[in-house]
Amino acid sequence: MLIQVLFEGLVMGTIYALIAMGIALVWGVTNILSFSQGEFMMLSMYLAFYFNTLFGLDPVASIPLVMAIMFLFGAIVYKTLISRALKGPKLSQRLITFALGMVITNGMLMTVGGQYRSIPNLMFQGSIDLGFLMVSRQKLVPLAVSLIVTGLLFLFMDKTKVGKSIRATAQDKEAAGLMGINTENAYMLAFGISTAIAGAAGCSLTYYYYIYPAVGAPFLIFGFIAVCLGGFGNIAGAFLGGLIMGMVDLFTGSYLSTTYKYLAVCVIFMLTVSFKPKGLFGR
Amino acid sequence: MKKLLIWTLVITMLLGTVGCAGNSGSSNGSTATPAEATPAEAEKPTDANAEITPEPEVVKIGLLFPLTGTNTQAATEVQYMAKLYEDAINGIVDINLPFHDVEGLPNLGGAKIQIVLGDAVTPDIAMSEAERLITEEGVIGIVSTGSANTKTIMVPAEKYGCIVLTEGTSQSLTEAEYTYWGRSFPGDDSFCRDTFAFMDYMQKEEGADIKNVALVCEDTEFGANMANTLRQYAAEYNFNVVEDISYSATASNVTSEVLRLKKADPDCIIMSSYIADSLLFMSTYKEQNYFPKMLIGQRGGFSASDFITNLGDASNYCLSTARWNPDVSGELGLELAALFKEKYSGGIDLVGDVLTDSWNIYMLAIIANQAGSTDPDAMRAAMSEGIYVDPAQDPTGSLGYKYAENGQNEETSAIVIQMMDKARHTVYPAAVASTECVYPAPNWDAR
Amino acid sequence: MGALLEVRNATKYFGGLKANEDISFEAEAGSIVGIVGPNGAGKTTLFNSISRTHPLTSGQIIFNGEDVTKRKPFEVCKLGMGRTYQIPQAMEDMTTLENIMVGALCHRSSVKAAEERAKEISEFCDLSEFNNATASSLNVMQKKRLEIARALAGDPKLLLLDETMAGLNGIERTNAINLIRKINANGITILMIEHVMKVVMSVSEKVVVIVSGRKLMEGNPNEVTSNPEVINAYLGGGHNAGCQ
Amino acid sequence: MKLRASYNRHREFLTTFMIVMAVLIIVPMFIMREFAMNVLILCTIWSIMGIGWNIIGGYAGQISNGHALFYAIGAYVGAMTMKWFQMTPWISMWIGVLLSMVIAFVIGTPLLRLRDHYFAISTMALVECTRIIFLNWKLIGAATGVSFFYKKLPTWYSWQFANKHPFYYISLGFMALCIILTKAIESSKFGYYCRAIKANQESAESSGIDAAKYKRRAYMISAAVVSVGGALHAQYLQYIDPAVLLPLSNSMLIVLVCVMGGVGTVWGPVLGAFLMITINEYARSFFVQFSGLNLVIYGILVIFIVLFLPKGLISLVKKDTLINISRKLMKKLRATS
Repeated sequence: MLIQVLFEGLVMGTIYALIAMGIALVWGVTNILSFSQGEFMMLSMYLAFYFNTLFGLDPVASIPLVMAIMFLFGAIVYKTLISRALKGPKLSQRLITFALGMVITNGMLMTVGGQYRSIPNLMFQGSIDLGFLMVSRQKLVPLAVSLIVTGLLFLFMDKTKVGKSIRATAQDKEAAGLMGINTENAYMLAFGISTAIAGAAGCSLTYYYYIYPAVGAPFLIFGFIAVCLGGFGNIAGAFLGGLIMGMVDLFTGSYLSTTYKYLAVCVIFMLTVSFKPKGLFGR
Repeated sequence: MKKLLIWTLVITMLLGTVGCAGNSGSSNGSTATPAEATPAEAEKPTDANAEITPEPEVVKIGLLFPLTGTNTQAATEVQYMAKLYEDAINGIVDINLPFHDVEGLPNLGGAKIQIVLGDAVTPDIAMSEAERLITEEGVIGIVSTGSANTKTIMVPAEKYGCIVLTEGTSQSLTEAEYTYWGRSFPGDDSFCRDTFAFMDYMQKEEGADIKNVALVCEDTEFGANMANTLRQYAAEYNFNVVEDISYSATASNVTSEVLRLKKADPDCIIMSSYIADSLLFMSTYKEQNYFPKMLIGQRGGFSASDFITNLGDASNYCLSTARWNPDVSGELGLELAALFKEKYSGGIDLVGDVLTDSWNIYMLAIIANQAGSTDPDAMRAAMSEGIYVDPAQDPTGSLGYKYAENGQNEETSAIVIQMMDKARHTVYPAAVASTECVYPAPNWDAR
Repeated sequence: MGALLEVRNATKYFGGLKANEDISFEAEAGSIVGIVGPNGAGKTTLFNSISRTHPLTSGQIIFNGEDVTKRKPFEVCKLGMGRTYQIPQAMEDMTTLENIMVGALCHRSSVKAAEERAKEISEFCDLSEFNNATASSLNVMQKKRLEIARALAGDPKLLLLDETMAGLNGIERTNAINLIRKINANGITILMIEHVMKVVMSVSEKVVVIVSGRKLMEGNPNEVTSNPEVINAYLGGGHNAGCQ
Repeated sequence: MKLRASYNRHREFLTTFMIVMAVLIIVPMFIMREFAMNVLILCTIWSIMGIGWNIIGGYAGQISNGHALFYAIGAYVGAMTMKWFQMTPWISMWIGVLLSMVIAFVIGTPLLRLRDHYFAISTMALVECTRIIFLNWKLIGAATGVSFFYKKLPTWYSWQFANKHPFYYISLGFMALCIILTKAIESSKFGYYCRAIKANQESAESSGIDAAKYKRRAYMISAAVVSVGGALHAQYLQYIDPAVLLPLSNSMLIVLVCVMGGVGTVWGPVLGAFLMITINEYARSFFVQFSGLNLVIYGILVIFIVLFLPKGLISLVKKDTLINISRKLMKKLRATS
């Protein structure tokens, strides 16, 4: 059972991490706490669902497409709302994302209704029984996607010029501006990328979770906690934070109490920040 | 500033004492129960109507369901059903339901039915909406669901006098001594009793060996109450509870819950879950390639239409307690279900909870009609006497409607259904059963 | 008069990096002491250690005969040590007057009295025309004066001025110098960082030269300017010992 | 003499206060629609919560996303004391206030060290913890919640009236007190210090402000006020359970009413609450058949306010408008007499 729990913890961890990284990116670059991340994920879950029902695309196959769409969507959202809000006080930046989330959720509720949906004919199904470990293909997908996306994100941030410019902007907007980096674009890119990540998260989540307009909310808070646990706007931190949460979640759930598993997550988080106010890996 | 704080305290204290004093002296009148106090009020549309025209043109019935938030599907389906009923009463569709042959409600001068919606996403909003429905819309009664919501809905309902029929199953409702509250179908208590009675029956008649049960209940109002009642009856019917899990309904995963169950390996798992989490549980069982010999859901997710539409054949062998199933009330039930699916719901099957929830609309109409007035007290009196519904015209197949002092209809009982090839079949009690219960359920790989 | 401020072997490490090492000097009550040194010599670090913005690695700060090494910033402020920042730290969305009032409230509990005092101070630092303007609307020079005003409003015994002159033109600079003289005339001891030598020389009785985290020397302006090491250090530091 | 002086100092506030209160007292006397009264009551309750949050979030600039915690504490203390000892809210409310102040003190000490987003998220996490604990705490009714619906008790004692007006005036009274409290804080040393901390913590500390202490104090006061709001709401609902009191949306709504009105202002939260709640309630009743539309509208409204009125609705109201109005009225009266 221990190995099973470890494995499942890893899976959940990577899923949390995937959501967390999106938040971390926006936070790190634009210093906005994005409450709409969960709703972006929900949107992309619906996208994946409709691609499947209309064109028979498997969620995995539709990931690039969905990511592209979500990137555009994110960029538009940034241009129309966020960039304006950035001029205002910090609080209104946070609230605008919250309100946006509200609009998206209920907009979906109005248009597609509150029915619970799932994708019937998935490409990867069933489980592989290794005796000591039961590996479910449906969970391997999020795991794989998360790892790949993380890898790509790191490469992008470290190797490419754009990524560097984003990081520079995150470090010090003024300086970056003086160095001739178009910080506005960097911000927009960062936001777009984070929504794209939400897209990937959404697609892979359809593999084991159900689709309904309010699906984003429960994942959001875990995303936040993971980011904070990891440390300020630090993507690697967010990833590790996510992993830790997944482990805590599964271990308390399986060995101590299912009732208090999220309590444990929150408590551990709060203890961490009260001793390390900038999170585990915070600068 | 400290000073000011102190002053604030002092002033409020004074206010308080004055308030109490003033009350104890003068306003014995106002200390009367809200119910009594209400007639004195100027604005009470129901009364107003009653005075002007004793038989209103149209009788409004309030429908308080969650229209936003996470559980909106049931509300949507109930609305479809309500439409069907309206048409039936107003003679647009021809199906053998009460009043289908007459225009509107005979004893109320042929008054038509009109449904007024309210959003009951959380108890506080539910209360606000109930206020609106009663005082603004002047509904003669409210149909609601969910125990937590009903508790706040009852506050204005008791205050202004307005009948509330709800399928919130919680014990706490029957214990609350409401005047205007009624429940036409079983509550937690009888659902839980029948669950174990059924398992007992399976043991005795079918020779099923069920000893160890596991309780899996979500951790809000619904689940917590079920858990308490289930434990109590488990002891009574001496089954031993090997695992007692309470989990969060908005969980991001239920893997650890399932792993625990797998470890405990009970003969029967009894689940009280909402739709999202019940689906999540099912898929997780499948992942872990684990399925108990018997799995009984306590309505909730298991009696929602989404359950089968999402799981398809994966839903086979799942049992659930229920209030109604198309096959229990013979021809009429099936006819109604068919009509609903074809004309009203756009292909969604008619499930027990939707029928019963919406049947309360019909009940209110029948009650008002029998009482011959929309006055809440008259209606309540009629409810206590017992409401007559021609069995031939009653799709719910209830034995009768006689509401006890605590509001519970005494002449109703629960059934147990089993899901097989995308349909629900009644398996208990034997009297109404349409098929045998398949036991034990095969594991996933053996299907 | 004895020493108002006494710094004993102040040493500050940031991780492995030695910002200050074993710096000791005294500031006589009522005097003006200048701290000079090339950029990155650790002047501001020393200031932060004195005003307790960050703790010392080792060494002692004796203020007004009391060891304040372990005190918190707001405590030393209450004891009568006011400071300004190299990059002005105004309370942007409050008005100028309110900024000064915050300082004044340090020793007054009544807002009204604080307001009176603040008015005087802003008069004294000729900021009164901006009293009702938000701090964010002031220019750098005005902000620097605002900082001095806020520090003064707390009736300090000792005033720490961090690069008050940097980026000021001739006239502004003379105004500033006059202001400093005026303040000192009210018996307030002043400890100022500058690397514009001329200013320091013109006002201060004692100059402490810090080069790469160590005290190179201290003495009166003439001694300092005539000291070859100092000049060398400045030139070495790529700076012009004379005045920009 | 002294009074006169202080009157002059706060002339604008006092006139505004008088006028607003006069309106809020007189107008409802002619409102006979219970639903309208219901909305008004919710407005007053939420303004109290907004005011409470405003003290820590608006003045001291520590953006807490977890004030539902104190709302819940206030509500639960009210509910439990009523259920166990049938204690009158007039008294139990103050127990709630004390309790939340104590709790605010305890959790404030570690949490207030955190800066902006960290503080926000840890307060959110805190609420989540409380929710889970309350859901499973048998003593206080766990998930079943607490319903306390007593017909027997005298109405002025139990606050369970046959009609809405008395309750409205009670909560209006508390709202008035909270407004005065805010004003007092704003124009006190404490208020200045809070704003200084919000504006620039470092320089605040270097000008003699014990930031930690003042932040904690602000947190405690705001907790107290919010718990008053909670107590009122509980008494109004007469049923509470963790699912009602402690979802994220409640914490956000508390922030929302305040920000919509205008943070760091005396009247902001009140204005915000009255507007947002009214719109929300009526939007719901109008668009109820398209489930969700009301919230979409609400959300869009918020976005617009945030974008085009970053200082909140209060920035639409000019300084001493009401004074001028009152002056005009006075003139008219003189003219007529």
